[in-house]
Amino acid sequence: MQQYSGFGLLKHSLSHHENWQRVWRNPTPKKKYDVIIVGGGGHGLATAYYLAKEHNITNVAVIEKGYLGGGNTARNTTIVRSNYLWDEAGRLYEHAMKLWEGLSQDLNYNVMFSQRGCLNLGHTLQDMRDIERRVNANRLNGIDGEVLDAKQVNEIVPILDCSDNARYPVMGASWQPRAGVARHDAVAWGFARGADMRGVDLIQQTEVLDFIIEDGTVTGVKTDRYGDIMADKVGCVVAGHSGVMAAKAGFELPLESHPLQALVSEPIKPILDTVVMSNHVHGYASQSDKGDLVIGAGIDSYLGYGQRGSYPTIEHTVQAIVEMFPIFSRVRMNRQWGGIVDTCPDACPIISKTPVKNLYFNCGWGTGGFKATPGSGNVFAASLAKGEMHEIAEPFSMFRFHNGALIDEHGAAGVAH
Amino acid sequence: MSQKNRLQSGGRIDRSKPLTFTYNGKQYEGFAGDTLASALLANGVDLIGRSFKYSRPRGIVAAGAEEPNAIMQLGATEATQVPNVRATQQELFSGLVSSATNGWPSVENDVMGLVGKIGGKMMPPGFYYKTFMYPQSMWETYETFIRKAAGLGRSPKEYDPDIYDKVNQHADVVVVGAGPAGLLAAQTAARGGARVIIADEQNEFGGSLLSSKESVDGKAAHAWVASVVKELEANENVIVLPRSTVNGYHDHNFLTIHERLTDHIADRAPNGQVRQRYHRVRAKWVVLATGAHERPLVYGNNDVPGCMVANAVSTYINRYGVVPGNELVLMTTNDNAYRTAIDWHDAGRKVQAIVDTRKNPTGALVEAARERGITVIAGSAVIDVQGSKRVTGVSVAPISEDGSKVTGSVKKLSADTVASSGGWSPVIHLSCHTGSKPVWNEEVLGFLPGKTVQKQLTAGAINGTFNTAGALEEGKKAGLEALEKLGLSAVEVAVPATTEQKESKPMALFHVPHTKPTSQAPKQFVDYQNDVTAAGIELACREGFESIEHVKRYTAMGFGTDQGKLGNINGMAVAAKVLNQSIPETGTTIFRPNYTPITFGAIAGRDCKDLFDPERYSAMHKWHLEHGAKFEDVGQWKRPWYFPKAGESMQQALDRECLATRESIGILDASTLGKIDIQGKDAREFLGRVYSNAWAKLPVGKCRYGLMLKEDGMVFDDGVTSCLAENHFLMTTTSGGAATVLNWLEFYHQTEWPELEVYFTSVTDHWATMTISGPNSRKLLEELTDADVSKDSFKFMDWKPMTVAGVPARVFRISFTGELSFEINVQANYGMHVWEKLFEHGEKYDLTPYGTETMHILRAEKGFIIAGQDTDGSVHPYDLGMGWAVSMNKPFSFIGKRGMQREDCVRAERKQMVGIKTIDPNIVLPEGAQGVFDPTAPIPMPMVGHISSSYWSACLGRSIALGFVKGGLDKMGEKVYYPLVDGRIVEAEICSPIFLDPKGERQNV
Amino acid sequence: MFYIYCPYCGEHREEEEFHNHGQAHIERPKDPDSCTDEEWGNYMFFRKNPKGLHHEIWVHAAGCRKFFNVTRHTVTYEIKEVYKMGEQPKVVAE
Amino acid sequence: MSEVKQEAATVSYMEQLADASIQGQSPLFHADLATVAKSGPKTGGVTFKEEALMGHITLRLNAENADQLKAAEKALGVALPTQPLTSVEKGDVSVRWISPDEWLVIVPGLKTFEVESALHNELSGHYQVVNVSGGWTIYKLSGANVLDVLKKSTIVDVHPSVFPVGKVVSTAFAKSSAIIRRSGESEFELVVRRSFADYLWLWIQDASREFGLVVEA
Repeated sequence: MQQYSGFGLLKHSLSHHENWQRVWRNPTPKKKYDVIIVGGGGHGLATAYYLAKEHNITNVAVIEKGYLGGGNTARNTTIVRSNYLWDEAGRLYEHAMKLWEGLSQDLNYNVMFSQRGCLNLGHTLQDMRDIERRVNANRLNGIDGEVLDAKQVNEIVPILDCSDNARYPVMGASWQPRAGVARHDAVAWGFARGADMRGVDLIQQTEVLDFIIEDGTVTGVKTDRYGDIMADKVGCVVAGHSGVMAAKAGFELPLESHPLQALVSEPIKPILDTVVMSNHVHGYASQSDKGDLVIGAGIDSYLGYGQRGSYPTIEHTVQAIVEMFPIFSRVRMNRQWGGIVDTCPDACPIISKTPVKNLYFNCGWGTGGFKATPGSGNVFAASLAKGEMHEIAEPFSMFRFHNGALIDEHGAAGVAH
Repeated sequence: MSQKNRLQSGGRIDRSKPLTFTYNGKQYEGFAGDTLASALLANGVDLIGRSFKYSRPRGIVAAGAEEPNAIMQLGATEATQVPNVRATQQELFSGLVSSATNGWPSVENDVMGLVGKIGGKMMPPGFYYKTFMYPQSMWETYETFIRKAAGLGRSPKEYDPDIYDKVNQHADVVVVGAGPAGLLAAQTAARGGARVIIADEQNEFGGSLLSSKESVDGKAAHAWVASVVKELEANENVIVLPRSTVNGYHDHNFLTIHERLTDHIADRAPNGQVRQRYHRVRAKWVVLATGAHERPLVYGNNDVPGCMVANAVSTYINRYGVVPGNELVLMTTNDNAYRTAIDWHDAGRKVQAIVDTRKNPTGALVEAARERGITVIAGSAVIDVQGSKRVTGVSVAPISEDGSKVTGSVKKLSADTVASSGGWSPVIHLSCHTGSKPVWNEEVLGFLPGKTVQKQLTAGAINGTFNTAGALEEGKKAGLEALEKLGLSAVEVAVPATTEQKESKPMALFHVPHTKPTSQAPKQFVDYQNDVTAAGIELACREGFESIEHVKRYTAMGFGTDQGKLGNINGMAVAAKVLNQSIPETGTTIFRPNYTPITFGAIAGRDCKDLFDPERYSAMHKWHLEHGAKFEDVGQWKRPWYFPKAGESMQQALDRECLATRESIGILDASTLGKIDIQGKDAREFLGRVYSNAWAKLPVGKCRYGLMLKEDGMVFDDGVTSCLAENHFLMTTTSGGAATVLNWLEFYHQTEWPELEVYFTSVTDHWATMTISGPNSRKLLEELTDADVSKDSFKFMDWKPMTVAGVPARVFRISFTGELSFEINVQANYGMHVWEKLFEHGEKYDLTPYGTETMHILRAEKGFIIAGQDTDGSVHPYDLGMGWAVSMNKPFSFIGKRGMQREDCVRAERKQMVGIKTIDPNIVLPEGAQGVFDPTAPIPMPMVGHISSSYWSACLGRSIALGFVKGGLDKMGEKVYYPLVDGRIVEAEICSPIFLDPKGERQNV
Repeated sequence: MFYIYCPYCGEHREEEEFHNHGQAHIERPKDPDSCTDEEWGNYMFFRKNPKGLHHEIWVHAAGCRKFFNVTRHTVTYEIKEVYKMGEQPKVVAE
Repeated sequence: MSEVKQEAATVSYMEQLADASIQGQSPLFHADLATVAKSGPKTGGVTFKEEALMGHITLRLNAENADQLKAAEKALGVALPTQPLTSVEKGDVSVRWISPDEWLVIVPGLKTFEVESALHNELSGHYQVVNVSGGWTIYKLSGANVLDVLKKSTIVDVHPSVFPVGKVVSTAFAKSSAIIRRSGESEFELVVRRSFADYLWLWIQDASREFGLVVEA
């Protein structure tokens, strides 16, 4: 096994980098696995990694129809935070945050997790009530957080327009110092490498066409390249395509897949050192280590698998960015793109058993998927390994949409009186 | 300084208009018609930047949108700084101030360059991922250094003084690109009567013809262009947009065009003009005539200044009258690029040799070169170049016929310029934007637009038709096809004659072999801006990054501001070679908008600053302004928040407003409440279905409060609805919820219950609503009306039509404060009149205006909820202790009934709304504080519910709060604790949410 | 940005005038009170979410305020047909 | 006609105008257009005028019910335009098609109650008549550059080939909305909501700036 280090780089540079080993193999699948993970994105790869590492289950295949980490992992704005309101969600995302904090070392792969802090701005009295409520809940749940006033916000981000002239002046913010960003592709690659090292087969460019289900129990999957591959358990982690896969297994999910767009500016010299998010004005921005302003746009209202959304969504976002950061008016937008997010009615994920025995789904992350990657994989792996849902995953059953135990993370709607 | 590379004549520059500009603090001169790049080259400036990762000296490579290196900082003042301007696309103007974006202390003497030289070896692709991990605590320090190297140009630090604009366009045909194909397409479509928009990113129309020596229609190419442009401009159905980049092609034939109106005049738009305009265009048909970009070849040290794309060299000579060097070596895989050597030679400078990678080049252009005495070295390639800040010589070696290896000895030639051509890549970016997958064409040696669902036509080089005659022909064809699809009749357009030589077959070569293996050869750059080399791509593939998307992401190829216009195909070719597969097997390149970067300001347009979002005003807004109101944003409304008097703090103002209302009389502008006029014989039935309570028996003249639920049983809005007549109701909603509620009613009516005879019309804006509240409110009203408003004839929850201050009004005796209250509604045009009359007469009662904050306090004292503040989409009426507002035995299963009976909604220990009294009456809990039963429990400490409303009650002389507590309704009198952010733990008692006048006697007087 | 034909206004209008209301043809159960939690949950939340043809409701919010149905391909975003409330689609997935 | 009376009793409506001594304030009253008109430029590419204090009545009925159409025509003196996106104008009454079952009737302010009453008196069955005069105002835009201003503000195609005189569309206008009617070759009427009136006035001033804005009082 090839360990990565600065010394290794030096050594390899002497041999013109000709002797680096493959990061992962390109195996032909076996006939049968203990566990098949459908979907080789961040969450699927993390699941495989933790199955191998923490549960010693290495007879595992990850089947990916495209390339590893090519879905939403490749398309998000890389924000990592855990300041969610409800106990259940806070626990899940904080579990992820703790894993993020040692992830580069654990994986021996630098995922460039940068804890530069995240501001969630408040522009109305109700925003501030919600912020206070969330931060209080976070602190009692052991999640770091502070409530800042406008002046404190401006000290952290001097380029933010915190004046009274703004249409919706900044009244304050919640501040999670441990939040930040990570190098999204590296997360997928790091988990993939870690899983592969431990014997997991990563099967790329192979589409799962259907599940093999006998007497209500899943026994394997049908693939386009390798035919039937059998498994004791199947975990489906396909984000935007979860609804499509569920239909193959014969059930519906409380999901809709929508386009979620993002954009980046041209690279500019470092000027924004933290993550700034505003739900009210609808702008989310951070600056990458390369210098791009990374900006998240809103979810389009319609169902869409096209990895592109409507232009007005981008316009509104850019208006918000110029409103928040008037100095960026002359900076230029380089590129925009879209992902497919599977959104749940309560803006929380589904990590769940399904009506089909031994078939598990991990989906519905909406806009919150990337930040949860290690935590999601970790609890999903534990659930698959034991056949019982991990206690952190338990509340996220799909059946909560029957009994009513929703975990509504939309937050309070705008004040109405 | 003289323009040493400027020709005495020729080109499209105006030598009578010299312009001075500065680059890196030094003054230079150019001419009108120059780009910043051509002017720099004219002045012999070789070095225009340092590369991102290795800090290698870089020069200008191309002449258009594909330029990766010449990325400048522009701007004479702080506020007008523009980062990352592509010098090849920036027109020169007098006083232009530019500088290189990288290099410290200067681009000439860059310290990082040394680091790049030494450290470069240790920085293969992905090196970040392999290091800086240990110890964990050091990452932040490492990152600080990594971050220092980030970025190209810098953002201005002051606000933009310019304005931007947006315009919506509709066209029958949008033609993208005004080269030969585009011009003929536009001409044809326009003659056929179509509404046409033709846009081109350059300052002049003509595309390739602008630097062409061909004749078209028997005249100089540019003269033919001018005649077509004139015809188009004269046609009122045609919009001609130069300096306008079609940067995005979106669904259903929607395009965005970025027009630069003043960027070529000054760095600040003169006289308040619009700097840039954004066109949002809906096209019936789109003709993509976007041309092609020449591909440079990938060879050793191909980034040394002086290495250029062949066609760019010709463009500088023919269009700008600039020869960017003295001794040229041209390397080509095709005939086309021979023109560059010929142009160079004809400009009077020396062509050392044409190095043709093909064994036996033949053809008219080859002959033309040979006739000029230019040496053609066939079957060979430039495998690397010498020099650091400028090319000093090249190494030429014979290569195998398939281009895979060097087959003979290396010969050195002296040269200061290397032009290379590996063929042309069609500009298919826009076609890709809509999700269409490009298709590799072996003959074109490039990707062509793939299948599309858009109404899209293509013409010219985008189809791999690289000659002018072909482009013109296809342009006409596209124009005719568009006319046919539009149902317009065809027109006769003659395709002008051209003078062109036939070309022989090009060779498929992308990556030039070297005597050493790629990993050991001098760096062969594929993507200049991100320092991606052929060796880097090979390494990525070797490590298992085999998908082209992996290669791109691992090496950052194509992620620069040029988005891989020059490099992507070469990179794919390198990957394909390593992986031993074809280019199409390796993958396609998917381009996303924007084609070239767009100013944020232009995308925002006028929807910023004052116009970012509408401010909605009531009819009395001016009064509020004049009386010093502080405003609260409620949705888009500006509502008075409170009315401080001089020297008053907010709390003092609130105390005064509250006491005045409870003791005498206060007045609230309630106009923002949503109001819906509902008529129809089934109105009553409809109300019964959308509200949780009963409406069947509400008599005419009465009002009733209602809760509106979603199907899941959770409260989403509330308000009072009044029965105006048997089939006529007036519904009020929350201010923020008005639109949502109307939409909700229409949705259920139109999609579920169309059989119900009921109509809804919003009257929110029609009525001005003012609420007078307090013990003296009846007296005040009596002064202004003849109607009998006495206790017995105008009861609580009655409404009456009457005249108030001479204005016909509907007055509702409803109360949100718990006091005797009257809600006066008048046609909004009279709002100000009645408001002012009330103050005239109310002075003796000390009539006090109050805003939303006092309204909140007064209602909280009464335990009334605010939907959206005390509800969050997760509480049903029983959670709120408002079971009285639910009628479970209505015949129709109203919206929300089934939902609130689900398992989780009926369990014990749900969080329920109660009153909260702090033990210390002086402590006002923060709204959002979280309650716990055991404040000594370890973290995570179990929480039992939050405070949703909390105020200082001047009337009660203590703090009050509404909040949620698990099982709270059964825990009256029990303790709950609030550990606050500041470390305090506030002890409180659970109580009834009604703090004042529990029997409701004050409103019933 | 979509260009949507409003069957009531009789012309194409820009997406900015419309709002999407999700999957069409979900009928509110006739007798909610006799639904199980599962049936009620399915009605409220569970959706087909197809990759391909989707029948969905749009409302011409800034125009005539009428709701109508659209059959749209969720990958290409092509609108195959537009039909009024109460009508059935002609274009259906095979 | 006892049936008609019975129907009328099921809804409540009233004269909402005060006597003439009390001057109503239109939504743009605060902008003091008279002064702006006096001091501002007299020539320019765009002319703006607020048609203030008109009577606006929303009428809802079933366009397939011939009796209702006839009744409405009788009350209004002009037949309702039943073709989508059209309007009619006769004397001082104009009617805009809003939706298949909705029209906006505009009359002189003083006539509002009279017309409202006439509609109630004539109509029977399921219909709705609502006086919405306080909630709307009318902006008249005209001049050589009126199309340029509209193109900045609205996403509908205003080209004469698809937007002839008399056409009406309800649509988004800047970040608000408007009912746009082409009232002449280079003249448009925007019916806008009161609470957005100030914003739209700001918007129009801004959008017209480059062409020169003439304000008429």
